[in-house]
Amino acid sequence: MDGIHDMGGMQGFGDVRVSKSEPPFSAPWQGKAFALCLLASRAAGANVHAFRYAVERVPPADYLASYYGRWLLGAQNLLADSGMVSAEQVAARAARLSGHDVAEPKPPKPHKPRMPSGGPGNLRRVDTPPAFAVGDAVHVKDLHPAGHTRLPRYVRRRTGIVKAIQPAQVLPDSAAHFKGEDPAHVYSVEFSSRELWGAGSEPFTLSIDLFEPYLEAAA
Amino acid sequence: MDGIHDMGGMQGFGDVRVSKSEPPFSAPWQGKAFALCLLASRAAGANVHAFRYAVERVPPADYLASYYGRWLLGAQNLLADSGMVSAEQVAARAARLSGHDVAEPKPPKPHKPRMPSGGPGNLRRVDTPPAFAVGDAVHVKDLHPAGHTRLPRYVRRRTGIVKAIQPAQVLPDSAAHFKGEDPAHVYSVEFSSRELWGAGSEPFTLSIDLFEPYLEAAA
Amino acid sequence: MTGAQEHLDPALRVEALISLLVEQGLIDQAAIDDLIKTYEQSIGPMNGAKVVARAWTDPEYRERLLADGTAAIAELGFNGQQGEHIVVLENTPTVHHVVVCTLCSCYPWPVLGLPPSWYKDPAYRSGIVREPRKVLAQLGLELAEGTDIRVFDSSSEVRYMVLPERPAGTEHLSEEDLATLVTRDSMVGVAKVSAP
Amino acid sequence: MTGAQEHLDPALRVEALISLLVEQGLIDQAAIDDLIKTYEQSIGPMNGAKVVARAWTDPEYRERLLADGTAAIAELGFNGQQGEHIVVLENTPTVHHVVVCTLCSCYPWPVLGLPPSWYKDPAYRSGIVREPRKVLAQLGLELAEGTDIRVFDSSSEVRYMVLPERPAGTEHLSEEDLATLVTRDSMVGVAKVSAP
Repeated sequence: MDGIHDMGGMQGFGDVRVSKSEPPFSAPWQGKAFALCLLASRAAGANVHAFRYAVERVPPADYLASYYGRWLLGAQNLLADSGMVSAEQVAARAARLSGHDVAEPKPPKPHKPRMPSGGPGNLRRVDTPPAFAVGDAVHVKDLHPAGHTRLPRYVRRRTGIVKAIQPAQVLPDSAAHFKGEDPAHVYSVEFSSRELWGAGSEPFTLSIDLFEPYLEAAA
Repeated sequence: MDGIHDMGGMQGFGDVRVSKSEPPFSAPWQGKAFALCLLASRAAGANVHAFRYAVERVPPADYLASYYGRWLLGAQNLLADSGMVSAEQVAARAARLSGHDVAEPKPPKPHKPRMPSGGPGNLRRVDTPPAFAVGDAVHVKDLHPAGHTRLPRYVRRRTGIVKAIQPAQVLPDSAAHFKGEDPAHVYSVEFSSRELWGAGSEPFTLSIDLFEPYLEAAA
Repeated sequence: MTGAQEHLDPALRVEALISLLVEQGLIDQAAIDDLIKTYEQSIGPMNGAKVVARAWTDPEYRERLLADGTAAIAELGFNGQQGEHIVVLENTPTVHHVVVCTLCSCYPWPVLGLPPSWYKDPAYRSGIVREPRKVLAQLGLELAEGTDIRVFDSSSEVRYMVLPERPAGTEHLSEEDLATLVTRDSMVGVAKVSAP
Repeated sequence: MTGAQEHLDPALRVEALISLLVEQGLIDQAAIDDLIKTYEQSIGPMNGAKVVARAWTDPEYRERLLADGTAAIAELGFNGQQGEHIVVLENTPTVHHVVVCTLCSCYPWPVLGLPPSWYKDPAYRSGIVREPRKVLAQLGLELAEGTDIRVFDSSSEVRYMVLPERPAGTEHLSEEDLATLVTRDSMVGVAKVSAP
């Protein structure tokens, strides 16, 4: 989905604010949120892609409000998706914890998704040889899937050069929806800043890891 | 600028909420905000492009929070740009209006921009003939100006057909910065949904008015 | 900008801005009141409805309206800010136009007044140029299979107004009665007009 | 989602979620406490600093690190979640690498711990892939004219860590002393390492 999370190259967010050193969690609730999200994600299928997609679906204004805030809303989406906990249960429990004597709704019916897995983690063996070699010019397809993808808008329709072939991996576009692992070759593709942002841009290169289904041979 | 305002085709904002009838202003402050913004914009140079650009620079989270809220922050940007009112003055005045006895800062030094104008409004005569004719295939340039533009991301690098030549107009990209009117021909360009969003999209056409400097002849 | 300024209640921010600008003599309170009154009472979709009713009952007016919207609309006395050049798009049983401004909230004020909240909402601005059929359905309009959908993004100073189809069974109605049927939503292209 | 749910204080939302999941036996409180403790105490940039100091003092280790980051890092006992495949990028006087995750907040946890707030901030995520020189300057790093800047966007499960330049004047320092000089920011590529 082309959501608020896909912010590479967006403007208007202001200057980056430095923090030379900071604790891992700047408030106790953030540590709890981090741990809860990891554990909830494990309980809901240990699918990092599904968790990312759940965070991407947080409404944009809430997404921008705070980091662990959007993680929590993402975890809640993920738990609701699999029928483990409903949003209504969370609201009711929060009210009760705040001292309000509200009724708690019936829990939803769990329908935890199952997906056959080729093993732990995301690195996989792919028996077909890679379609592209280091040095090849590749063109990024203009894909606009409704669901999860790791193909950001700012590289679509651009042409770059394969600089490295990375280990093949579970395809996020499929796995995030528990549709299967569909392992694919992954390429580090390098683009000139001019190709991404036009003639007036700062000179630099941008390297990004793109899954084989995102790419085609450059014309 | 590629800001939060450039949201054509973004996903994740949820369903559109219907309002079969609603008053022009749903609260008194909104009417005041509307009138204030129009009048402040007139006082700051009567430049609708500068006002739009001022709204585009509102931080994304504030931009999404409310419509007249972002108009007010935009008006405040515009007034600050021309040294008419500073953000600090607004904060101090708001505090005083809330009953806090704070000191008011010195007003800034006004430096109201001046721009020679070819007349009222935005329609202009352009003596050079239009570069494109109805029926021509045109390709949208991949421009990424740091400032104001009316070329949204979702049509860049796409090819469409000129369906109408509209009256020539002040170029927003220049005028928003008080750099001059630079009048340009304007074309209604039609794109297929497939060209914009790929093979799986709903079938429809999208027409958008594009200024001549945004376009080149399709290859 | 400090946090304090960022998080002012807009109802307070507007009072502060008005207070400062009035004090400097840059604006006056009467002008504020006039503008509010004008857009609350005189400029609104009742204007566009008169244009539509005239076009439905006067074939020559309809032709002028489609050929030069600005001039034909001015014949009824409507013009001004955000209406420098108005193009009228005619909906038919097979072709459906719908209007948006993805970049801000451009809207033909002289004929429709100020836009409703859904028109200014990110959900509409982002969605109608990508999935118009789905978004129109959310707004209550289910278009027939095969309808030629044409979305217009108002990115220049051209303003678009939709001329909706005249509903069947209204042959006996006067121009004045017809005008009362024409809704704001039908002139943006997110609804059809129904017979009474 | 109702408004009430949308606007819960996150500190309350997390308590509600924990309470519900613990009650259902889906998670346990001890696991929460363990995770917090691990990322507060055991996993952090002090791990990456040891890798860097080793690479600075052991040329053969440096070669292994650049050839197969994951294996060389595992030699020092660091591996696990968000570190399945780590690629090390070597900064030199003429080539400067900097790492981002534009789509979320991917970061090499086993060597750097959890990312700092600026890394997760929209300003960094949006800006570093478009105006890296300007963003690095905001973070306090002014790069020499002509530096070959290479930005890496972590969009797959590959994780990137920067091997910063060893500062001049540190020839006499031990590996342990060198490790204390290596900052988190230098291993993301937004700072250089300074001599003490």
